[in-house]
Amino acid sequence: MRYSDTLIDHFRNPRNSGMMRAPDGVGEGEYAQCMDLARFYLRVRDGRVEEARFQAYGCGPTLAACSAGTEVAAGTALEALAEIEDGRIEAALGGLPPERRHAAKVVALALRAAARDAMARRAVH
Amino acid sequence: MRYSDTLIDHFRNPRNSGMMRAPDGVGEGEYAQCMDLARFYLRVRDGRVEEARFQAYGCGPTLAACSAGTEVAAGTALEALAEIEDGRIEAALGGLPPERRHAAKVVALALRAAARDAMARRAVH
Amino acid sequence: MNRRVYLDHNASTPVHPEVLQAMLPYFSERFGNPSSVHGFGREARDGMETAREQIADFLKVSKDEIVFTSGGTESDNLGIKGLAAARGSGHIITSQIEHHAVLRTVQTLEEQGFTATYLPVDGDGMVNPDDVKKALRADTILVSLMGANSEVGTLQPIREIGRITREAAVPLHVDGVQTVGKVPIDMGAFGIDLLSFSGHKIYGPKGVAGLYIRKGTKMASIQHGGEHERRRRAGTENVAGIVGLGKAVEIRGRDMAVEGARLTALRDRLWEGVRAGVAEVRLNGHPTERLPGTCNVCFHDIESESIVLGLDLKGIGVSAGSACTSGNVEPSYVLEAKGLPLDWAMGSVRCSLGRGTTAEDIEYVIESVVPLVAKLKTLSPVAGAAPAVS
Amino acid sequence: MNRRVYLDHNASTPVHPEVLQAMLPYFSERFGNPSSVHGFGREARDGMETAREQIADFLKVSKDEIVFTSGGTESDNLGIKGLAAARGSGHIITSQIEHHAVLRTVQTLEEQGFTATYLPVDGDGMVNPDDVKKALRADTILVSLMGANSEVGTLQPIREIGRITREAAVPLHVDGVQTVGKVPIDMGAFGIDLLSFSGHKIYGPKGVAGLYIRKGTKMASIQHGGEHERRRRAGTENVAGIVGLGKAVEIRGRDMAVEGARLTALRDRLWEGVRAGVAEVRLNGHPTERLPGTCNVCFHDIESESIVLGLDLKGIGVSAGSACTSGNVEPSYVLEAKGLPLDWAMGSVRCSLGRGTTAEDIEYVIESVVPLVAKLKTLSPVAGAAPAVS
Ligand SMILES: Cc1ncc(COP(=O)(O)O)c(C=O)c1O
Ligand SMILES: Cc1ncc(COP(=O)(O)O)c(C=O)c1O
Repeated sequence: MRYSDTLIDHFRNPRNSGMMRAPDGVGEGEYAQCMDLARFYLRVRDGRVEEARFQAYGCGPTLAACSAGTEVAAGTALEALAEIEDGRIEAALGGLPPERRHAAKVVALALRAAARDAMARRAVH
Repeated sequence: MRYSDTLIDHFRNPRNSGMMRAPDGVGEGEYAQCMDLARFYLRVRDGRVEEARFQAYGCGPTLAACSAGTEVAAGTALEALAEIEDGRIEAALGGLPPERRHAAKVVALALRAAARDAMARRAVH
Repeated sequence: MNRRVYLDHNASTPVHPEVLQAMLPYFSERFGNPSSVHGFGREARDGMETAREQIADFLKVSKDEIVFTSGGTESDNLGIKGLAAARGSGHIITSQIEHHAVLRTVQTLEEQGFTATYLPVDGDGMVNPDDVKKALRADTILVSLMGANSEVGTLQPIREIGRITREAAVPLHVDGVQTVGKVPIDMGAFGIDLLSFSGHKIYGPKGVAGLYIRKGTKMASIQHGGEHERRRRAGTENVAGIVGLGKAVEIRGRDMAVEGARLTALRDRLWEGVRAGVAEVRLNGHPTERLPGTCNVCFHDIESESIVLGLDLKGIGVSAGSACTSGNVEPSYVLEAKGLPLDWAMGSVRCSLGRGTTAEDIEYVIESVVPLVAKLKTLSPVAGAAPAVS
Repeated sequence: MNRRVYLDHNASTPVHPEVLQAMLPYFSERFGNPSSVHGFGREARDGMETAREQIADFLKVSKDEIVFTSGGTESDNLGIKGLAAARGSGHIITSQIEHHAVLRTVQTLEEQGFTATYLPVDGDGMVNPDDVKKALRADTILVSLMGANSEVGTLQPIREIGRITREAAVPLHVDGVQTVGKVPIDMGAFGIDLLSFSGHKIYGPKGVAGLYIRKGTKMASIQHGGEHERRRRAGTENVAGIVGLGKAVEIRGRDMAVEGARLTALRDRLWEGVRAGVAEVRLNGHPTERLPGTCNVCFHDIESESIVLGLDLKGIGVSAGSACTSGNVEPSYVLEAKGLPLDWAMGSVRCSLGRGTTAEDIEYVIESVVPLVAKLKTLSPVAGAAPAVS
């Protein structure tokens, strides 16, 4: 396994980790084969993500992908985030070795779920 | 394969090699598995071997054993030579590796045959 | 990252300088084929036979009972398949925590019509000799058990098991890849018929190993070709590797006892240090009947691979789960067999110490692992309370 | 005996100094287990993957098609048994002059229910491609033929044979242990699906080799354990050996052509010198389609082992018959297959030259062998006239 410097930096210094009080949206992604779990909390203003935070259980790349995911999410419109693809996360990490692609997958899954959750809550208001 | 200095010396400088004219006894020994063939010629005086010569086809140890065999035979009574055992030849070579014991065997066989031949010819006289 | 600490000696070890020194002439000087009858061949053969003697001396067995192979995996394959092929059919007893080299070999034999029993282990990773006794059948042809587990280090009660197999006249194969050269093995008293051992776990080179085959044990060969190793293993011998293996074993005979005591102390200090600094942590494997250098711990609610990466970034090499197979992150079957819950088993990290490990190394590892675990815990959505997902 | 001349390069070769240099860091510095995820493991894995690339570059194939093994014998066993196991049953075509690693493997498969045809060779030791065509059956699963014969050096017409097997869609295994790195092989044009090659025949270390497996070839593994080599060969890899093999192959790519021409000239001079000095002598193998360094000659009515010993005492290493198996003196099955009468076949001596061989070496060998043969002839009871035994 060889990881990019970007990935390593996210792993060493995770951005926006920890839970968030009274989030506008929460979503999880899971990768059962290795029990990886990513959870994102979103603060939304005017239909865009103002702030994202994460908690995660998993291997190093998954933790790094979560950190990168919060940066990708920030500023993104909910509608766009609800469609975000794995490749976007992988790119934000400076690439992933093939056996660790699930890291991007689980993060994109969780971000999409969080965005949809926020959209659903907004619809209720 | 590790050979004794004695064996190597016999191989390098074979004693009493070549055929003999009008011998008093001739005998052969053969080891079919590797096609070894030893032939001894004996010159006999008063029931004892006065001179032995050999010709041989075979691996190095067999040639060396023939050379040593001529020295063992010289001075030996025909009756004793007709009973000579492999071990005697092996000892005269300073030992043989287990996979090369046939060298002593084929020589002892040939010497016994030669001795018996000489005894038979003597009986005829 | 300047400091580097290698705590993965159960995966592989650096070649001992004396071993490399012994090997060097066999690459470009005494390079003959040991099957050749000329002087170049004799030189190679002599080196190989010296190695065979060094190993026979260490194990207190006869030279003729040692066969050289290409690795622990081949030794296990040869021991088990070679015996099975000589028998043709029958029942094999092994355990759930064997190395894949044994497990997958026995599974392959099952596909070919042999039958097998996989014995369970207790919470310390130990096989119960009574279970061996109960599993024996009239058609049992082999009991194959490891001397020490690579992952948690637990030593199996081979002496007791050997007494049972001997009484039942069933051959006993011991996978000693993690055992030989680390803890004493008394071949006579243990009743071992086949013993696998390997170079690269004991400061010898990779790609060379051996199998002890007790005289009179009927075996078929599994690699076909020339008549090497008394027809028990075809193929030109890895002469330099064999010379290295012999030397490595000889050195273990000299150093094993003193080093074992030193490693046991370091290993225990490591555990104490980690336990003092981390809240939810437990030690895997038997508390005392364990390899001197092996310290396998579980951290709750964090994933071992993230710890391995975090320590890697500090220059520390440890392994997550069973590292010898490949970089995959399945929960360890060894820990599962021990009955460890998944939320613990997923956070297991194996530290395996060796002759180069110092007391400072251990302190550095403790200083590194404690804050790393704390940080990973703060990221974890499963540790502690978290808001329910709507 | 100060002078030493090694003319047994087909049995084994000294490790090239550059190869040893490349290997050295992988014993005690980059010693990690290549399966380990940490830095120590990565360093080892990188070395191994560089080697895989060097070999793939040389053969002009893809990296993924190279599997590392412990020797030519294992490569042959894996190629043949691995393919056979994936098929389950069927017919195998090989030749009478294959190495034992192939012959005994095919024989073992015959015992398991596979069928086999052993093709004859002509007086030069060559298989007739037409014979391959005729031997093909609907259930033929494999054709296994050697690229070059170790004993007499004859090169097989692999290109023509490959055309036939490809047309019939039957996989072709080539035992290239004596071929790869000695003469050019065009993997594409030759239609080879499996290719065995080995380190110690081309100035690499002993105990390491490779098998090329064309993408898409269905293979079972024959050694069971971890998931190394993409599950095709279990067992911790011999990293230093693999690094050496890669370097050795790379060097062959650089040196092969020039050295081949030099060895061909030396080999031909040797034959001329021997022929000029000895009455009853003949050359074995194909006059031109032959390995550059191989010169196998038969002396009439004397036994090859006595020549080997005589030359050994002069510091010269040559081999009698097939030296790779063990120190036995059976008449060579290769020469028998070529149809050579026994009184000639028993006197065969193989000289195999290599990169260290000089023109002076060759003169020394000629000067040594000519009087030795003369002397042995005088001892021989079968040469010339001898009195009948009464
Ligand atoms: C107990 C045990 N058996 C067998 C093996 C296989 O050894 P190798 O990978 O060297 O072939 C290992 C290696 O980790 C092991 O620990
Ligand atoms: C043509 C051929 N195939 C296979 C082998 C077997 O190689 P090894 O003995 O290195 O396993 C040899 C070795 O002499 C050979 O010449």
